[in-house]
Amino acid sequence: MINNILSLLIWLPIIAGLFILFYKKDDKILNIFNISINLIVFILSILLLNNYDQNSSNFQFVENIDWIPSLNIYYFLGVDAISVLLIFLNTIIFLLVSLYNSTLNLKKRNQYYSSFLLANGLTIGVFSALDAILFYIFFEALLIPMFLIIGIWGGVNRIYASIKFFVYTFLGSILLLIAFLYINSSISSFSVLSFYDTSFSIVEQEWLFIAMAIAFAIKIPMFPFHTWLPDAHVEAPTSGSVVLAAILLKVGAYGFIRYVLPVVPLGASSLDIFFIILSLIAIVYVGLVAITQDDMKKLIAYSSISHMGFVTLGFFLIFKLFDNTNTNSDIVVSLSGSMYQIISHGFVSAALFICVGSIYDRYKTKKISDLSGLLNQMPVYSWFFVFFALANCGLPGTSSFVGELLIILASFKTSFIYAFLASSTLIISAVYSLWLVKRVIYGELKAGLENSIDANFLEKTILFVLALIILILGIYPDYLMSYMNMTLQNITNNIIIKI
Amino acid sequence: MTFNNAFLSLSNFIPEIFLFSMAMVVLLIGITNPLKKYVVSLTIGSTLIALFLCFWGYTEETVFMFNTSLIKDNATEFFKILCYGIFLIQIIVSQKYLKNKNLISGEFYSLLIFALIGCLIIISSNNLIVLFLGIELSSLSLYSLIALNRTSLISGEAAIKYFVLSIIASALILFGFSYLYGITNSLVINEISTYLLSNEISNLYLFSYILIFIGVAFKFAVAPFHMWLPDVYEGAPLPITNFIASIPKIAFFVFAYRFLNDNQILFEDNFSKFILYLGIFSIFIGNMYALAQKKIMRMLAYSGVANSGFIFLAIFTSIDFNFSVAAFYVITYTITTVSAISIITFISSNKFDLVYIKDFKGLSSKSGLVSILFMITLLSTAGIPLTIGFYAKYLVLDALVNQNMIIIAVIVVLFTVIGLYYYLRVIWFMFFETGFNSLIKVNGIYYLAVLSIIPFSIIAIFLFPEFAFNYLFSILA
Amino acid sequence: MEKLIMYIPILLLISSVTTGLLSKRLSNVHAGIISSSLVFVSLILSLFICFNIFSEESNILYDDFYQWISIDSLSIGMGFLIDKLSAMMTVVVLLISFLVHVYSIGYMRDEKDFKRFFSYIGLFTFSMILLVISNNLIQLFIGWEGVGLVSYLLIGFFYKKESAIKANLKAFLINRIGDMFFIIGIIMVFTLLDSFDYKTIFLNLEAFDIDKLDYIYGFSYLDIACFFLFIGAMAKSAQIPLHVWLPDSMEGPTPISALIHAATMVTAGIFMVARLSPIYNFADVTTDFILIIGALTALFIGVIAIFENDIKKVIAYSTISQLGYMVAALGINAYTVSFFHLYTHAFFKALLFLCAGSVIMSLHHKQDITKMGGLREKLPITFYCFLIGTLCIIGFPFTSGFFSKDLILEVMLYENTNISFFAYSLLLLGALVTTVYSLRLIFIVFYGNYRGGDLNKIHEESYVILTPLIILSFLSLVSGFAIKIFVDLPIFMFGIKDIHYEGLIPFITHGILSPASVTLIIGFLIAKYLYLDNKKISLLSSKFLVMISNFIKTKYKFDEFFLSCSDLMKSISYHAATKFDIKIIDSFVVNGLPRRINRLSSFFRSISSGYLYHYAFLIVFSLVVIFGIILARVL
Amino acid sequence: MITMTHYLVFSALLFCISVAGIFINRKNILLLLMSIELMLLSVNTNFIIFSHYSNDITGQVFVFFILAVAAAESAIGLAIIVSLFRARNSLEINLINKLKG
Repeated sequence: MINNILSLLIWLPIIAGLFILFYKKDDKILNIFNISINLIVFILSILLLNNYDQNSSNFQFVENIDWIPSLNIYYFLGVDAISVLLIFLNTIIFLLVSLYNSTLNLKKRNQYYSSFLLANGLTIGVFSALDAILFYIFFEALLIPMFLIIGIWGGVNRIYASIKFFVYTFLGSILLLIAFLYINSSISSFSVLSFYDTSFSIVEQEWLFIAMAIAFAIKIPMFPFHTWLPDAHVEAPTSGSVVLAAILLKVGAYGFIRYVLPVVPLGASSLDIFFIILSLIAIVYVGLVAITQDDMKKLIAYSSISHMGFVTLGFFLIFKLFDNTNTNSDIVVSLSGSMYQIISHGFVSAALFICVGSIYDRYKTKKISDLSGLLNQMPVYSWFFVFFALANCGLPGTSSFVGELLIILASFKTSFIYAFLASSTLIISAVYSLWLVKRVIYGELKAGLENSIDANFLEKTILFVLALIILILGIYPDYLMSYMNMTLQNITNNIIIKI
Repeated sequence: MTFNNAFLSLSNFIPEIFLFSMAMVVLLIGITNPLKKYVVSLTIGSTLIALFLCFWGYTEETVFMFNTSLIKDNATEFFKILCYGIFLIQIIVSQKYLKNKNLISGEFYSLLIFALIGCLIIISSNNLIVLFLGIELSSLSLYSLIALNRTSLISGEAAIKYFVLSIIASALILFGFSYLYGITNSLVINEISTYLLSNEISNLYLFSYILIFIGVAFKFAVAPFHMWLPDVYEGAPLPITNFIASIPKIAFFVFAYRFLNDNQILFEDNFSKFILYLGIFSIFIGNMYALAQKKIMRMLAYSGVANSGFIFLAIFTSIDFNFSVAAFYVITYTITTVSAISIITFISSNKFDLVYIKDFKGLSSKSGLVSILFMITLLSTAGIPLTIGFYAKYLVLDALVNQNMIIIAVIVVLFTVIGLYYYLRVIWFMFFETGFNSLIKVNGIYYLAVLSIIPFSIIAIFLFPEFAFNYLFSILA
Repeated sequence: MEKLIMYIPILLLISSVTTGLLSKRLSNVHAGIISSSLVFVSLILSLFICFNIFSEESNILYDDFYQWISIDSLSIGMGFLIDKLSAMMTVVVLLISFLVHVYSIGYMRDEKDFKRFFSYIGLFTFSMILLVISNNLIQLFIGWEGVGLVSYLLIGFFYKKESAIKANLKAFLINRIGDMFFIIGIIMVFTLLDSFDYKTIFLNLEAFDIDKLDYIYGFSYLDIACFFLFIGAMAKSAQIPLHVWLPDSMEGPTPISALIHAATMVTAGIFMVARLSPIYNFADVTTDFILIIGALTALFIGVIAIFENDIKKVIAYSTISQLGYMVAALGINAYTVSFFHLYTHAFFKALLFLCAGSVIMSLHHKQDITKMGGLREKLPITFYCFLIGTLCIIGFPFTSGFFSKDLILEVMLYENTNISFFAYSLLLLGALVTTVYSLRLIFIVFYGNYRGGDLNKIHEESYVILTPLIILSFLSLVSGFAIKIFVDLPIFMFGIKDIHYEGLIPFITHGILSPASVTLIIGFLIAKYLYLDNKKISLLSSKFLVMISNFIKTKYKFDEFFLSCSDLMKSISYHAATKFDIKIIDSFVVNGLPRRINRLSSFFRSISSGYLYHYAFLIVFSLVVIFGIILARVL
Repeated sequence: MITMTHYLVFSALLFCISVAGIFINRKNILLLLMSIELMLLSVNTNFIIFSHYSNDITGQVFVFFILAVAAAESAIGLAIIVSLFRARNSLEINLINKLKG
């Protein structure tokens, strides 16, 4: 069972999701079923986390089954530390989301749950696929449940947002497919491992890099490709936004570290300056844009973009780092920073979206200008909100600080300007997060916001768990760091042997 | 000897002969009032029997019948069986619709069977005369089927348009035939192909092939020879549309296969480029027109144009593959279209005709199953993973990339993104909007079961495609 | 011993968490007692450690609690480094914190968020201790931000007051500006001496060949690093121009002003520089800069206090100017001296604030000194404590302030470079100003007659409040005599900076005869003349001086400057969001392309006529075209 | 001397004329049928020429089939036209554009 735990992780939720479509009678049973499935998946992922041997650098729990040998496509699964951690993030977020969902009153509850279960399984598939086409298939298929979630249960402009989301990401990913096909046409294999052994000419690598990077840059999203995210977030239902921010953006980042950097390092290194600049723009400019948003979800969406800017910055600094100091230690630092940022942002943004969502459930508004002084009405929520806002602006002791510190450190080693711009996030993020807090949480309670109940037990638990994780990750980061270390070393070696 | 040959041929030709006679029977009992109500069941039954006979008479080795005017091998049998299956689904699903439009009559079904036989003959013909007869048999019966709904204006119009244009097409094909005949002094297709082994390609040969394939392009509705398609889709009764969309496509694919398989012309640059650019142009036109359509059938028609473009690309890629890519694409496209049109037929087999895309509003709240089936079908047409449509597009792209035509691959892919948009539009009307027309009733477990055959097979084949690829590869090798 | 150190932060954390999370279960008094006693225990521990440190020479406790991050080359630990500096700082912090805890039990008793308050100050003390005992820069930064966070929370303690939540946002953001540079400075130090750990840093620094430093625009790398670090300190220790947050921070409860905004947190900057003094020794340009900033702050912010009417704000401004003194001392590398002033100032400034608090309380939260007066009889104990505080701050002989401030001036004079002389003169004027505003305060508040209405309702507060005052006044009086310790206080791992000092008696005599006492007398006369006897000086009403005083009353327009900065930021953000992000990227490109494609497609649709002969013609036409092309190719 | 090429050109011209007849004629549908017939006849001439020059009879067999089919075609064509006329009492081609776009 432990040998094909990955298949179990992928297919259990998917099958459960399809099964749940045919049952629509009793909500309570639906809740219990949904939560228990997610719980089982979560427990499985804990098993994965424990049984993974962090001292070996190669892929583990490998399953390699003939699927379409005539097209060299194999059902090839396997995980290294980053996949394991992302799968863990995924399962825990989906568990919390399923808990949160059971508090809502929904139309078409069974379809809602089934889309989430499908998304859960498919995401795990994305993180554990080692065959490019398999990855691509999961990557694409993941769009469908999200599309339905946003489109069916979304807000007023849901159709616009969902179509934009679907078509935009599809546009990106289809170039990815071409890139994969091209690689396959020269090495006649789709396995990631053989991707790592390829050696293309620099021009080829540049083109491949562009094709793949656009796909993932749209997914993350990076600066010029980011406009779908705020719309999607604003229109999506709360749980949808949570999944979108906590998981789907990570898929893009994962794509970078798994399929772009080690496969076409030369192309990446010759074009990295653009991506560094874009990341810095994302950090500074998008952060600035976030400040005056009046819609809380939009604000958090923009802040997510600027945080993901840190991730991409960490990814693309590595080549300059390598040029400066021909050691791979700095590269590992930078990559660890990015990975840590990915994971931490997963929790922080999820928590913030849950807070906003619960405010929305109570007051039916996400507009900052309609809210004020919630602290008087619902203290528990408000304190959690304040905490997560502080976490969002990278307060030391919370998880977000670690990643930012490491990435600023790495960026300083490449150039002072990068470090300066990157660290300006300390100010900008503080401005948008705390100004939000000032306007929404503090102050006198606005008239008409009375008679709303504070967090119920379930919501308290969810928020508390998230807060706890964020604190632990902030106070004792070394666990994850050492967990990822071997893998990142390995990836770094894969990169630098080619440049 | 001759007798022997004739006997063998007849024995191998039993299914068609049976079907033919049954068509007559259907026609007869159609006019006799008491038996009229058995028409449908008789048609279904006879098709089933023919299908069974086809299985029964299945043989591995290639057989030439009626001294090489007909051929029977794995490919023909496979495609015939496919045609039978599709035909069955269509007539089963269309009953209610026809009853409502009171089109159920002996001549309707017999004509339908004749059209089918025409296509079967095209599939199995190895001689230009027989081929021509097959084409004409199917098209003649289709003209009259389209016009059969005398009350409606548009079906007459559709009929006349289809009539005139497809005769031009047949004439072009015939013209090509005549030149081929002139060059090779033979009406046997594989002789025509083997002619090139001894002599090199003359311009006349090239021209005749281009004439023939313009005809084929017309039958596939590849732009710029596509204009008849949307009108026919809109004008004809849905079951007929369903037929026209599917079975002739298969037949003409086999036609193309016969003419191009191990034929040097495919390596002639002018010819292959002709196919390629026709395909790209068709993808462009199809998607661009489909984007602005308001009526579901026209949209499907134009998406069909785009897909035919893909089919031509697939045929083009057969230069260094064999035809399995093209065959896979054709099959995929055909069954998805059949599924789509069948679902539309099923939905609009009530008082209310489902004409506009916006009529799909809130279908999901009315019947989740139907809407999910339709979604699967559309996604397959768009080529999203989890459906075989993905493999179809994937194989074409793969072939293009392997021939280092990356730019073309990218262009094509970008058009598929446009395509995705108008499929999503239907999906959003089904799932995201509310307020479904109350006249429409979607029920009948029997119909739903039939309808769900194709979508489920779409998913199933996606999950386990290997055997399908291998099989096609083997039969078309 | 090491074990004991670990307990201090743990205890503080426990006090914070219990009062914070168990707020439903606990009653106010219990919560107060629990947390105060916990702080008290840790105070005892710290005293024990302190004595242990001072008992034998050059005894340094150094260890890691645990490894925070270790990525092969990079490794950061959470740990402690206790030398004399941090030991004494710990004692000071815990002592003041304890007293403030006790005071708060009385002061905050009828606040509904009493326990939240105690959990905050618990957390504050925790992070302050984290900062002080830290053995590496990252932990320092964590504590640094931690105290900033708590000050943010506490300034906004009365979260319904618009002014309070404005002030706390302002405080946090300005501190963030500092922190941004601070973190860059830390990273610069790291990249040069590749470690965050003090020990390693200083060892590498010794090993480092200073001539090999690379220069950027004539500033050495270390100069720039120290400069960035110091900007962090400027924000934290409220130096010009980043001082603007401190006066507003008086929106918080008064005990907080005593603990955070006078005694401990604001001195974190000083402590940091003292801690990193080995590096600062190499940064000559930056130290000059520090000196100037300190001196300017000491004088010009002091001047504002003269025109201020809010009792707490007056003390706040005086705090800033006193910090200016310390910073100035840092500017001439006299770290121990400045630390001495830090230590004395902690006591008497806390004392002043707490006294002010008790005054405010007995006047039912009135803070405007123009509404006070003649409280001497009604609040005798408070008055005497306040008097002692004032004497200390104006540096009256034999009080603690006298020792520390005179020592600073002495050292400044002794340095004799041009800059140090300039600074000296500024500081001297600053001493004068200090005298004036401090005496003004005491004259206006406690002398004259009451201007606030009925005097009889006013009475002393309970002893919970008064005892800390008494203790503090005692400490403020005597703490100065510890001068010897500070004068030969060794900076970690480095020798003692030789300071011109020949023992207590000569120092005192010399101090009394120094210009400082002259300024004292002049200041006293001016204050008496203006505020006690309320005489008008015609000179002061001359146009020029009025203009100057009006300018001073505007607080040199620093607030306006920062306000306009924030407005600029907002407008940039607004325009970026609406004009660029929505208009250009989204509408024009992302949605614009599909829109155009859609238009094209409907155009195509409109041109297809549906006539049979058009169809036929199109077929024939394309036939011709195809044949034409192919003919052209073959022929 | 008339060679095979002349005949071929002739039939090609015939074909072109008939095609032109289809899209130049904008009045009456019946004319369409005639030009269609002409089209098929041009093909027939082709076949006859080829079979004559390469004295091989099969081509002429083909011609008979084509003639038969052409007859059937025109029959069905007329039938459609009749039903069309029933529906809208005119054979104007200009009116046949309900289906477009």
